[in-house]
Amino acid sequence: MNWTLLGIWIGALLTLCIYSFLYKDNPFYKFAEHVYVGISAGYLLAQDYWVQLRPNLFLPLWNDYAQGQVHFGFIPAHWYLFIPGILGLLVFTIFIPKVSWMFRYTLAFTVGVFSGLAITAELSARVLPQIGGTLRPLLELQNGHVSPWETFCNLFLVVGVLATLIYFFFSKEHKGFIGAGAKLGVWYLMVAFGAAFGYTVMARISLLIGRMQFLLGDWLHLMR
Amino acid sequence: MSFLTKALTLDRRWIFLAIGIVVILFLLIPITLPVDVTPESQGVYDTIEALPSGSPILVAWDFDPASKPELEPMALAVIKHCFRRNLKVVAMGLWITGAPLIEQDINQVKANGFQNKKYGEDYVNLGVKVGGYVVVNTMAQSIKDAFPTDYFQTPLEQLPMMQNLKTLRDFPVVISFSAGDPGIKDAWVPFAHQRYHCIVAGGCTAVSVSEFSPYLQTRQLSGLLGGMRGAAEYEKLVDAKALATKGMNAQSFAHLMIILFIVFGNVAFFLTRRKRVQGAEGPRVQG
Amino acid sequence: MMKREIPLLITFLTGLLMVVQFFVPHRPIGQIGTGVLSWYTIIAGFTLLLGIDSLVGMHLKKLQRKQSGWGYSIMLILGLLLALGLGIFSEIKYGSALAFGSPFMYLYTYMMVPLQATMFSLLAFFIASAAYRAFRARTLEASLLLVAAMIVMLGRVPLGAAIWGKFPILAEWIMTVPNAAATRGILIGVALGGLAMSLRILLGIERTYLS
Amino acid sequence: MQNYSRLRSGFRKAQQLALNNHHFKNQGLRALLLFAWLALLASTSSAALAPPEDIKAFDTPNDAGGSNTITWKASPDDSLLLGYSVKRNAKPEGPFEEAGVVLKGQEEFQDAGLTDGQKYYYRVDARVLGDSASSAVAGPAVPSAQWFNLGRVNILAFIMLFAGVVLWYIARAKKGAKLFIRRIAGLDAVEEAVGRSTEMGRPLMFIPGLLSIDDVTTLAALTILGRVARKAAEYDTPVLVPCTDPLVMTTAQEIVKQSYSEAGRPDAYREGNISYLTYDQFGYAAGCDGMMLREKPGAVFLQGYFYAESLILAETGHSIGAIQIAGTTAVDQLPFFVTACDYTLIGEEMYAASSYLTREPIMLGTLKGEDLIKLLIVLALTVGVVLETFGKHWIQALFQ
Repeated sequence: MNWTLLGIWIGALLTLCIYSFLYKDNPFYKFAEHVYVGISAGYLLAQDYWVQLRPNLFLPLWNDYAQGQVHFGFIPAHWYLFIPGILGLLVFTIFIPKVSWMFRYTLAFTVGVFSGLAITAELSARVLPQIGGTLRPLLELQNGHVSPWETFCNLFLVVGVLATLIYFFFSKEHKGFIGAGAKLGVWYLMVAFGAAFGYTVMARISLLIGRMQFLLGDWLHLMR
Repeated sequence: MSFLTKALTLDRRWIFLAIGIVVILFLLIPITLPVDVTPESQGVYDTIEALPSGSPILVAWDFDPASKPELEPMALAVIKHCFRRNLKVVAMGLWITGAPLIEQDINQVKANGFQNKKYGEDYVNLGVKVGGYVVVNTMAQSIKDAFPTDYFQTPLEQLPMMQNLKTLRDFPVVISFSAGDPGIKDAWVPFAHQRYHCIVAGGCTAVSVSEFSPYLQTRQLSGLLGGMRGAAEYEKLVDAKALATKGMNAQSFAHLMIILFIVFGNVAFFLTRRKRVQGAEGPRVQG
Repeated sequence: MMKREIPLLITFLTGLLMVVQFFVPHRPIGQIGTGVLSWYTIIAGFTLLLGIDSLVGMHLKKLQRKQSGWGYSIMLILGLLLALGLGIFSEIKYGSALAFGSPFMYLYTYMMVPLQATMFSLLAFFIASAAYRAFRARTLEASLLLVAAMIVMLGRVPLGAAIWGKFPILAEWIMTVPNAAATRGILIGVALGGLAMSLRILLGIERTYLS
Repeated sequence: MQNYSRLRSGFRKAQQLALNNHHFKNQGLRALLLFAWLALLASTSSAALAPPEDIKAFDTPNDAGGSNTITWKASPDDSLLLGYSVKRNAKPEGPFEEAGVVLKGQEEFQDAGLTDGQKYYYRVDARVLGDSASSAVAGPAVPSAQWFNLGRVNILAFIMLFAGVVLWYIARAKKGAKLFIRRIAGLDAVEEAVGRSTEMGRPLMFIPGLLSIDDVTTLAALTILGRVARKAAEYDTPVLVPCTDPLVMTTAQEIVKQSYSEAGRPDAYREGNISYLTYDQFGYAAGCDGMMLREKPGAVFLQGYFYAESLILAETGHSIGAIQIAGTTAVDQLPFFVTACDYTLIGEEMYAASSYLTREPIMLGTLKGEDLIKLLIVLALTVGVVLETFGKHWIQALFQ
């Protein structure tokens, strides 16, 4: 049996089922959608074991016991892995109404860790570099002369950052000076969104071309 | 309702249909639009051209199916060029999800006029090894340490071609088709080129051209194919118009189609404006 | 107390520790951050089972009640079992589910990849329909959106350069000046908002997640 | 040395010609130029090469130990080099072994994996093909670990300032000071959206994004979900919440359950409406799309952190005629929400929305604090840019 050929046929039929959705909802799409959700959930669960749980939790602990790396005869060298292990198991308390609140300990731990990390990360990776990058001399010198164009661009950039920031003021009504700044900010936002949209179009079309090359080439052999 | 009023609320499925037809049509119909070869693409060609016949060349497939439309045509055209110049191709990859692509691509080139190329004598497929630059470093000590066997589990000693190819330093040129990291930026340029002095060239997706082009200026890359367009240029250089040339057509015309739709929508909008009650719908940013 | 105050205390203490470790490079404090991140992958690994329980439970209920579309629920559960089964089979036969040539990788190559790529490629159609609908010069704001998008689109293809040689340059300028300016403004705002949100959470002011 | 600088200009030209040889269709000429370049390369390697100067070796500041930093001034022949090789030994007289290699043009190297408290000496070699020039020996440098990262003092100061301002406003709010917050239009639409769905007899759909509870955006989204669910409970309209993350799902279940009891209708809560689909990005999009087409929600809330699937969801939502209220901090996806949805909460607005909806004075106080910091940033930017123009870098230094 030619497994590759079978695979290409499966892939092609699933591709067509998904595309049928563009016309309207139909049994083919429903079929592909449910198969996709099911397979991906199962696939990721199996992968989860191989990529996360096994190498990060089970394998280190197993090796500790297998190689006798234990303190006091039973505490493994990687004893601290029991903490996330127990926190992980606590999530299953939601199935037992009486102790379901224990689930919150896992939640609180996770939320605490990542909120704490976010505080320093937002500052060091976003606020400071973005401000530092905007602080540039307005006058751009080229061969000892002021370049009017470069200077204009710098000014245009700085004004844009300020106007966008003013748009995000919440404690003042958008009237008067703040209103004008916010309005300018909206214009900058619109240009930015339009540009980013236009920039992405080509990359999205090449995705479709890729699928069509699969259907017309690998499957139907119409392209050569 | 007039035609124009209808056009304003056009069923979006007509747009879907138009885009689909344009893409399929230009993938199937071979038409040739003029393609100008940029110096960056020419650089890749010249690098390969400069190698004497019979030299070894390392080609890395550093991408997965998501970037296939842009990077696979490059790989096909470059392999064709290598085969034509009788270079000894050693194929490999750093992305596990791209592993099956290597074999597929080489076989496809072989089937189109290079049936005489023998596995183990003219080319070898080492398969994929995960680990990024560490793999490149290991290969510099010994290829066998990084790849004890080839893709088909054959030990390297049993492949005649690999007898003289023991380390990365035995390859004057490395070509990488790189969708991101690991790839040209973090593995091949800093290690294969900087440390072990191989000449490095390759290709990347259109979105990341600006990220890679500084390496061209510093000559750490001797050439770069950018996206489907770069691949189309290479197909022109090796005079084998294929996937990328067609893909490039499809891409340009689909792009044009979208622009025309937008223009059409606006024309219809302005021509019917007087008839409609002014209402503000569409994008809104409140403030 | 056990249900509310202790979780809030855990959040506060772990959060504070994360902030402190950012400033203290010395062992062992400086290494806590990376260690805890790998702990999270372990916790997340367990929670995936909760998800599977919810998914399977919902579709089994549909089957029991013979709700409309129960046939598709069978497909979903079969798909899930197939993927899991092949994962276990590949593990026994090949030593790892992710080994080359294993049935699990076959499932990945010929089912997951085409499904993912096809869903992703729907964007080619949707980006066209969204552009057609939204890019109309209705208001000044909408016109700015339209003009910027058109210029950048024309600047990206050879066709645009053929119409007017300056399109690529203009597109590049829009990307590097106004686009960069607005993006910076948004990013600073997002960061400040995230900062305040994190602070509210650590201080226990924002506690919706513990309801 | 003189020999060298004279060669340099000629070398560059030849290199340019030889490598950009696409200008020459003539193969013979190309070969000739390539040969000339190689000949030059060979001749340059035999001439005296200038080594890097001013070598300094010291303990890497603000680290966990085990590392030294070596800096130097680039060799005058930098443009001709392949790079620099940094060599290390425990004694100044050698023998030196290679600690690492860096590209030309660089003037710093961090040598990691050392033993704290031990002395190390360093030398930097400029390298060309087949030749190298060694610098003087620098050192000793003794690696050690630090208890406080001095390079991050400004971040600590910023956190203190931010926390101080926010706490001050919270205190004011607690005392009952009136705090004004402007309208956020996307939020006013929440009520409208819930109302319209109810009239049409259709459910609501809330998509909480692709990230887990580890992202604050998701937490903001869940807070918004709490308010939406509260409204929905009052109107007796079901809320469907498909999730891609199990932890988000469980948390969302608790939040919605709580909202229903607050509205006095705990009996109307259906746990099955808040379900897990799959962790796979596009599998999730496929499932959400299917759910939209079959359940036909009257309003769709896309709140959270999104990736490429944003437009797949928003366009499908639009096609079923739902009112769509989006909100995300993902800058890349904002253009798609703005074009395809009725209302979009842009970046910070989404965080603001989560506190605005509660209407609690303390929450509004934190918003005020944020605004004051923003005002300070606007001032710093304005003054800073002017100072930079006049060559003063005081403010720039604060943000390094």
